[in-house]
Amino acid sequence: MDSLRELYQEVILDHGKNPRNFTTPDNATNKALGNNPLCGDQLTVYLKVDSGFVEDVSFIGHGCAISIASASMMTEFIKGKSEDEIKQIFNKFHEMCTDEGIDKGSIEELEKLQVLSGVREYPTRVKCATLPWHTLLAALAGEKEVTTE
Amino acid sequence: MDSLRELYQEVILDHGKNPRNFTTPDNATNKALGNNPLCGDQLTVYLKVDSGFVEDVSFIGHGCAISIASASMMTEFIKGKSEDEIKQIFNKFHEMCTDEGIDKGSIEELEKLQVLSGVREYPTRVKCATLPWHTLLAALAGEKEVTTE
Amino acid sequence: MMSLRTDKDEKYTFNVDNVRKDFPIFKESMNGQPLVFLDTAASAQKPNQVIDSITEIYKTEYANVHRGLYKISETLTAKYEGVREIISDYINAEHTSEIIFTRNATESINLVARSFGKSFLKENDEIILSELEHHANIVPWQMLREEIGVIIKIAPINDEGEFIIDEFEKLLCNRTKLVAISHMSNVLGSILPVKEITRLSQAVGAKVLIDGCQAITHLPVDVQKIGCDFYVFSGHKLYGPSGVGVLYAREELLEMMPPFMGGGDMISAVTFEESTWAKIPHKFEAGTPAIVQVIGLGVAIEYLKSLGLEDIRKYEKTILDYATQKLLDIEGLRLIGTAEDKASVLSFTLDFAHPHDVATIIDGAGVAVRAGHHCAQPLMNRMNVAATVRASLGLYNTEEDIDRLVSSLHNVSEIFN
Amino acid sequence: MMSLRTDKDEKYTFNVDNVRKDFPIFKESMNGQPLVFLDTAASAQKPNQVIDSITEIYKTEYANVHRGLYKISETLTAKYEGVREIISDYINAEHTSEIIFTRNATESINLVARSFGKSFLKENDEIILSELEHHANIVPWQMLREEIGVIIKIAPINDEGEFIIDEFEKLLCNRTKLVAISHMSNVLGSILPVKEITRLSQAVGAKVLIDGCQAITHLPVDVQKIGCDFYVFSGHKLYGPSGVGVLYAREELLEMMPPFMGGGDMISAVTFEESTWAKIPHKFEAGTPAIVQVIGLGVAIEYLKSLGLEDIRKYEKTILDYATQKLLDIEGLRLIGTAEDKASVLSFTLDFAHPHDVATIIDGAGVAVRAGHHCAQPLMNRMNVAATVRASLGLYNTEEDIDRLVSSLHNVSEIFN
Ligand SMILES: Cc1ncc(COP(=O)(O)O)c(C=O)c1O
Ligand SMILES: Cc1ncc(COP(=O)(O)O)c(C=O)c1O
Repeated sequence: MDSLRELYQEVILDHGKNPRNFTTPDNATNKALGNNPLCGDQLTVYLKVDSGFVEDVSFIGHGCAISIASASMMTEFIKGKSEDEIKQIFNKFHEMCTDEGIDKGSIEELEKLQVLSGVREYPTRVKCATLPWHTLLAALAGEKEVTTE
Repeated sequence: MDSLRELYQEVILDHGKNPRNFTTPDNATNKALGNNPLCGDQLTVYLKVDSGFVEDVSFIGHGCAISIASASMMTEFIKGKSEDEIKQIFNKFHEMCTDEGIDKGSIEELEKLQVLSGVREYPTRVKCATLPWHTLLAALAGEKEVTTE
Repeated sequence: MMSLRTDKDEKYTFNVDNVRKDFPIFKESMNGQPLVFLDTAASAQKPNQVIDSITEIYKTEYANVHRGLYKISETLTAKYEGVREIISDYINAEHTSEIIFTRNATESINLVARSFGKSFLKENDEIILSELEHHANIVPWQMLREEIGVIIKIAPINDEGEFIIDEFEKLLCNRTKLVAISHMSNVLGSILPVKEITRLSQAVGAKVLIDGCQAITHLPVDVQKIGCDFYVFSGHKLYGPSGVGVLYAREELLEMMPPFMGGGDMISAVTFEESTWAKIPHKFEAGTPAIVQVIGLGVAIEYLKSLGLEDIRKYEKTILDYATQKLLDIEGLRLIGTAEDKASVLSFTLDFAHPHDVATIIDGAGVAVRAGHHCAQPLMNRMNVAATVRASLGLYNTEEDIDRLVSSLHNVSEIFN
Repeated sequence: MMSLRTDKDEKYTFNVDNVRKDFPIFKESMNGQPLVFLDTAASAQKPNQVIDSITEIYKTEYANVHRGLYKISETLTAKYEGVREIISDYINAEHTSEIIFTRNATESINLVARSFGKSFLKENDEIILSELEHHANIVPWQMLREEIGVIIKIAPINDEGEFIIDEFEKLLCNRTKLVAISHMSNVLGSILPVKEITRLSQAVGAKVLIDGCQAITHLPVDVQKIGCDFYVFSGHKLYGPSGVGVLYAREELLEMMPPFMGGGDMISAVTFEESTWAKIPHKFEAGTPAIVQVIGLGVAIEYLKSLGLEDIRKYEKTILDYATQKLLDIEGLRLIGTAEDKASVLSFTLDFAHPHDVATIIDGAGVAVRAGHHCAQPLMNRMNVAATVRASLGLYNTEEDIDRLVSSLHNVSEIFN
């Protein structure tokens, strides 16, 4: 149960149950749909991008606690950041979720996103945590849809 | 080696090497081609049938010692017999080749064809012994070709 | 654990404790807990009888089959071909040549779609499927539609997950050329009235394919009684090895159908100009078959027969009933699939946790279930869920397994509530 | 028995006595004699390493792969997918997604004929085969010809059984769309110049499929060096389990090709209106795969690597040379297939006995060979024989096996002369 408690921390359960920025805006400049056909999770990420900065971000969709919480925390974290910064964060986040040997110091900048590092112990759940981020990157790149398998 | 000696008796080797009635006649009324795709054996049986009696019979083709010997002995045995007699002989012959529990007395009428009973111990070789007979029956029935598998 | 007590005058010898000893996997643990395996609908565990037969063949009897003129090849060929008899006996086929070996049920259906469908159906002919089909019984027909323009119609189910025979009847017409329907749903457990479906379909001249993947494990199957033209299933769900499936088809159809794949063993003669096909069943088995797996499947069936098929069914029913009752006691649990006639599968959702999260959490307690769409996305849409948790039963499951499932679901509730 | 001695400065550790201990079948007898197995070209025997891995999985680790959200399913999925790496490493593919699992080589070729051939070839496009092809590499193309009207041309071989590259070159033209050729003949042992064939074919814009069924067991295979577009083989000839084959295809082609069969695992999303395909390699693997057999094949390859591939080749060559010499000493024996570049297969006829009779008689002495057309009837016609006896070698064969073969052939001569 220990690694489960680690996975399902309070913060995650909270974001899973009460996702922030869970809304369809009407002034989005970019949007993308993310699918995880393994479990049927589907998220749409909406962005308002202005001169390379994400001014606003929100999402809707359905999925497991991990993917919803990850999406919710992502929206809080990236708002106001530049595209370049976001790509760097994506890489760090991805590394945190998949790299067992990662050094704690190197992901400090992810701040409270670190609570999601528990997925490392659950290879099949990594996709749940990263789906919103893949969708975000697709939206930034102007793609309409992304599927993770 | 005992059952092999039983299979490859002198008579069989002799007929295998020097098949009787191994010729293409020009007055055949019936003929059929028999194939055994398992080993590539091919025989053509020619008949001269007159009012229900096989007046003449011959064959050509290539095959293993067993199938050639069986064909050769068959031609000697059936010459002059009626179609009905031949069908009965076929049944007996088939029984002799396949039925382990067969009673020796019941195949006495096959006379020297009995030397072929050794194939019983070699399930994959039964087809070799019966191929000429299947071809004969096909020829009698007016069929052109028969394949045993 | 338990063994089932019944009226004394009924001969009932099924003893699950003994049965479990035949399945070595139950000595294993998962995540530090004794394994509770509730995923038989995906693939069943294997008894020692099957495993040992595989080992034995590879160690002492192995050779390629067909065309071998030496002892071990002849012996193994006889065993391989003998399984056609075991299977035709098990499903009561009329001829052993009606049993074709494939990799899995999916290949069996694709074989029918391509060989029968492509040759005997044409544009605007209609195929009827049901709302609860597995992707294996949907996608091959869509590929056929893509190729030759057939029309696919969908027979509906009700909210309980029952096939609605009246609605089905309305879809039938003289354009209906094929009806392809599950015998039992892999998600809902519903058992479909396949005999009635077959009768109605054949009355309008349609052929009938039954996907027996789930049914074969839990129900008596008599293809002649059903009257169907095709019946398919996979060996691995029937306690047999992975890598082997079965297609039953009526002889008369197999004779008409062109081969599916070309190669060795399925030909009679080959020249570069032309090839001629072997007789059935070999016409449909190209190349070296799954020799050892076929024989292992035969052993699995013999094993089931030795336990007594009727007794297995009765026992499984008691566990299904027990599980149904225990699950319904859990607050916030919704059972998906409540057909009157059902077997061995329990799909559900919890209103406080996503199926994916449920599976992960109870895996931590050693309980193996499946979560997701179970290769039946259209059915998920019909039932208005994105995913379910599915606990599916085999003959080795016990009331204790169900208790462990239930208590692990309480863990989920603890974490989420 | 023997172990091979070489120059001291060469690291050479292959010891056939030890290797034979890994193969339990050699403890068996056939017809009262220790088994001499000379039919590896039909199917190879299996080492304990492979057999034990199969047993182990069924006993302690079995579950369906993909989509399982519990530990044992995740672990087995990782093992299953890991075999793609083992194989892509073994044949030096560029990407693991270029490795598709099938039932056997026959299915691999049918997959290419149907998915690639049907989609990218059209009427009057030309396919070139060689005179020495196995039926598996003839019939699928004839079926394609039947369906879409391609033209099949045949590249000749000479009397030794060697591919005549000059004659082949004359057949190539801008209508040539596919060249499908064996890497090594299953009847003659000839090794074909596949790299040169590929280069010439691709120069006129044709794609190249290499049937590596025999080559994979005896030669180093480097698909990138060959440069071919498709490479196929069967696991059971590579000391792996029955029921699994491989298709290698270049990623770019796999991306373009439509799926072969439809069903679970090969889709991304399904509705009744439309389905979308999974990414490669899964797009080509419909339904529950031959899970345990795939993993067993991985173990077989690891086993071969542990023995040292170069050492195996060298050892096999010494036995081939020994056998060739001993057979040629037999009066009335005609060796069919005397290519300069050949491996591990000896086909022959005796002028005093039919191959079928030979096989039966030497079976009585415990010697397993094959007799017949070896699924290569057109080649039989070319070599002007109805059938041959074929002794084919594996890494476990010894000089003693050859001596036993030779002495059993003397039995034949005794009976017939
Ligand atoms: C050269 C060649 N190609 C294809 C095959 C067919 O292999 P499989 O029967 O395993 O599909 C074989 C073996 O029989 C072969 O030797
Ligand atoms: C009802 C049903 N049909 C078809 C299949 C496909 O079986 P397989 O994957 O063994 O081909 C399954 C199992 O997954 C099933 O449950």
